[in-house]
Amino acid sequence: MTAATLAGFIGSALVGLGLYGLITDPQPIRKILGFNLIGSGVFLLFGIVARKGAAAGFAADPVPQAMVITGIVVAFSASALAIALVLRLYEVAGPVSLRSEHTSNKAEK
Amino acid sequence: MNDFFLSAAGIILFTVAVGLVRVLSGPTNADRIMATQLLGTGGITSLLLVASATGVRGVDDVALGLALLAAFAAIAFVDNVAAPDSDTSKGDRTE
Amino acid sequence: MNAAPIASASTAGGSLLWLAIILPVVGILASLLSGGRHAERIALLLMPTGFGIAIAIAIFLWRSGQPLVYVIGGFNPPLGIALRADGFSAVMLVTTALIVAAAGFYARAIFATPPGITEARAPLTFWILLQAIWASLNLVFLGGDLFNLYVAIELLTFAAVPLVCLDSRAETISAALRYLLFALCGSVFYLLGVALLYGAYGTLDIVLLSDRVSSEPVVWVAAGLMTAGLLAKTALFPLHLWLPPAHANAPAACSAVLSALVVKGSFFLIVRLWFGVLPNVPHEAVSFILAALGSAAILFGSVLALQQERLKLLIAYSTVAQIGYLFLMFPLVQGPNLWVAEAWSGGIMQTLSHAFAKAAMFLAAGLIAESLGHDRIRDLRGIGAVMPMTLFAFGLGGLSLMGLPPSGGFLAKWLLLKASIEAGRPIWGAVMLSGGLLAAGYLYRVLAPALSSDILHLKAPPRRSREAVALALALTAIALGFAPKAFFDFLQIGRVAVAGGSS
Amino acid sequence: MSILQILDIGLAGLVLAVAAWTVFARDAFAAVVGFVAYGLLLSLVWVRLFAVDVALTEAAIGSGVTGVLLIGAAGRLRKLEASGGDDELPGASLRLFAAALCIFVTLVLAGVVLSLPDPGPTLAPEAARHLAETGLGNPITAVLLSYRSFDTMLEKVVLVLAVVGVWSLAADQYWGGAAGNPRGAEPDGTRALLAQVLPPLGILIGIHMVWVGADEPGGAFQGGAILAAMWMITMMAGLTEMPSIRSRLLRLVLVAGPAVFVAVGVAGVAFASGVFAYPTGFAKPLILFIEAFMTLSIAVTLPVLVAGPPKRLRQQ
Repeated sequence: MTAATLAGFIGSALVGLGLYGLITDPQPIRKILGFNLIGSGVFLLFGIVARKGAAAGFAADPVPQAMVITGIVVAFSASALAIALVLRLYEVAGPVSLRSEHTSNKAEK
Repeated sequence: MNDFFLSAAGIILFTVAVGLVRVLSGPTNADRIMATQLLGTGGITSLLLVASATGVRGVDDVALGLALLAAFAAIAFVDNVAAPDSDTSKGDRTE
Repeated sequence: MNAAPIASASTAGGSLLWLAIILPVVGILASLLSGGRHAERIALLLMPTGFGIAIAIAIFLWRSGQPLVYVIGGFNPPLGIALRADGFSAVMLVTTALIVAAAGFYARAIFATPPGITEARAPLTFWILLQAIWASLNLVFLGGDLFNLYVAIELLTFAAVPLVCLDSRAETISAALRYLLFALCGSVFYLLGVALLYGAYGTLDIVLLSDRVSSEPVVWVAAGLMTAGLLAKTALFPLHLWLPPAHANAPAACSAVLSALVVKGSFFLIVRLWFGVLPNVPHEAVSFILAALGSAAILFGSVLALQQERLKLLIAYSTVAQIGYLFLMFPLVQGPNLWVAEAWSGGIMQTLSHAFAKAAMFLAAGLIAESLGHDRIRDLRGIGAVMPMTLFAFGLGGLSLMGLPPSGGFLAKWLLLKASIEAGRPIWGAVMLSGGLLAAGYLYRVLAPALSSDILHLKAPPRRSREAVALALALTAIALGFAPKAFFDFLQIGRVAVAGGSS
Repeated sequence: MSILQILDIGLAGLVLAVAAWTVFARDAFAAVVGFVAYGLLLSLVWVRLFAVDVALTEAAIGSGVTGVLLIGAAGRLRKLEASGGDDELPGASLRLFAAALCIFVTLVLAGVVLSLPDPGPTLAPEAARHLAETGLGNPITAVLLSYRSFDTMLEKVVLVLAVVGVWSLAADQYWGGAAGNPRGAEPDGTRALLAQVLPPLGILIGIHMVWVGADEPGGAFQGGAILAAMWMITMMAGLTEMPSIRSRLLRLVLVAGPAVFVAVGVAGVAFASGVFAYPTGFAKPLILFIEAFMTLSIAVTLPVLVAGPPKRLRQQ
């Protein structure tokens, strides 16, 4: 089993784990963590695609690697915006309304 | 030689993993943040060992970066836990 | 007209494509840098220019009858990125330029920087993000590379979400947070599909991919993930939960742009995916599922719209329903059949007419809410007498939603209905007709009391110019009903023939 | 089975275990700490995939700066929610359904990923063929700043929009103020000491990473992120402060990266073969020029995003 195959398994499992956290965890910050786990799983899949594309003297295809770098920065920006929203919600409404947000989330899913 | 490097890396990673189990479970958050510090140093070591065994170039910079960032995470943690009254946001909760 | 698209050579007028994207990007950067009132001035100044560029793209396209292409940096796909404009892109560019400009002009009254202050939060955010929505939509309509389009939908998310909660109420912040989580989840699944396609074919260029893909598991998984992600962003039933609170509680100018345009961005990409990337992969089952979800959306959204107490929520649920119509084109645009062109035109027509009608209705509802201080439907009795122009705009928009002639909505539904009958699948036509009846029902709930002779007192009468903006949009939705045949020929430019059984 | 394979499997198990910890840990703060550890481990995986540039980015941004963002948020949330008790999980049936769905997704993905051709299709030869035109030695920098520079420029615009979005969540009365906590002289000497020792070192490493990025792993993102981390350390120690969001200099630095990028790109119409093309022979200096401004913008944007919306008026 090569490192790339193994990374493929990790990536797939990370997507599943993150999705589980995103769906089941009521706390917004945990949902953000879940989103980040899915994101890094997806990036790993790009990574094995890159590794399988090793050619021309490069140990990995540079194009998917560059896409992962772009993706990591975008994912960070997304986390920052999401965290700012969560904190603002707490400031404006306090934990009480967030709890009702949870219950409404639950009722809908 | 490579096998030696890799075995060393493996042993370090193993000790880190064992340590991780112990410290991530707490009881306090200070314990937990120590886990990442442990992982930082252990990770850097095994990283350098693996890199030199597999012939990946440019890993020294990753190691440098990891070392800096592990310290950075620790400071951020202390900043949040050790300064409980630093939260100035309470003021605008009423608006 | 099914011209084979040119893969990789810049065409005449190609430079207009990057200009359409870079212009609002420059506006964003300049607005943040100079801040305050300058942001508003820059945005309003760029809008006519951007509209001119969109029109110029349409003219070039019309003259050549071929898609416009621009290869960025001189690096041909698959290594580099190409921008492409077909008939669908061009009409979306023009629509976006018009609606963004209308929303901007309308919003001047609300998002002006107050006198005596150099800069205020909501105005600066609004003017920058309005340009950002415009830039990212233009990129969505022109991008020829799936990863470039990923960046486009992320830009769109970052532009759209903060507009929902400009008023800082707990309700809107919570709606924005939910919107963001749905949108991020959608993008990440889209990106997952992109990774798989690259792994299988080594290119992300839409035209190159369409040549290389074949019907195999990796393509189905990738396309399924991308479609699911984009559906979450388009808010197709049952992934619509985030839409009503976000669209109904945002400021009216933002609601108009979000409902009319932003959800269409991800819909456009679903069309691109199935008809641009995967035309050679038969997808009747998928088309059936999409159309079935669309039908469910029409019925479910309309029934919920019937039950709403607030005008803006009613309009938001109507968006849930109207999005459903868009997906009815999928099973009808299959194979080399005669009705395919009709169904294609009908789907695009629905996209355009809903955009104009819905923008008009949200702007009208915003004026009503401002003038009354609320938007409770049961307290709208007599509004027709005191705000006739606003109500007229609302009613005309509603006419198009119901699909009554003469209107763009009528033409769209007529074309789709015709195609569904010719294709021997009248079931989709039946859904459309019942959706029209339900729309008539929820609009009647608003119009009947509004036209009653009760006396209603306004807190402040609306500004004529803002009423005119809403009316102009509604009239455009009506005018689309008079589109000549040449317009439908234009929509076919660059359409790729879809493989699959003729059934 | 070779030692390397055992090592790989051990690493994979460790990554998954820590990831599972972040999902299942009872306490949000503990989960966040797990996430930081997870990011560190992930950079090891990236090195094993021979993607050192990505490993650097993951370490710096994915784990480092994102970790600090999340630690800060988890800490503040914990202080704000005194009562707690709102983290009850949804019902068992939903969790079961979610688990089934996630396992299904994982299995399908794993199956598809394993079926991908190996060696797979690749653009590496194409990238190598044009590398000489750019004068660069690192193909990833060539992709980011030449072949697909349009994506990279737009991604910088994403960062700018994120800043606008985060700032838009300020309370109206603090508009024009600054984010972060004002601090007096620090009683705690350790942080101050670290804040004096680390940054000079970090700045050197950051600039080094940008500079070598042209030929070796590294680049504007990684270097910028290290610089950002250093600035944040000095802020945490109370040595520096977040500037006012209305500061002209701050805004200039925030937009400088994308603005210079766009300017050079559009200049390509006049001086090269088209937009975002570089004139022959000038590619490398222009790329380094753009990267310098991008690094500066990133070094400032990341801390601004972590700091959040303005929370106080600075001078009053």
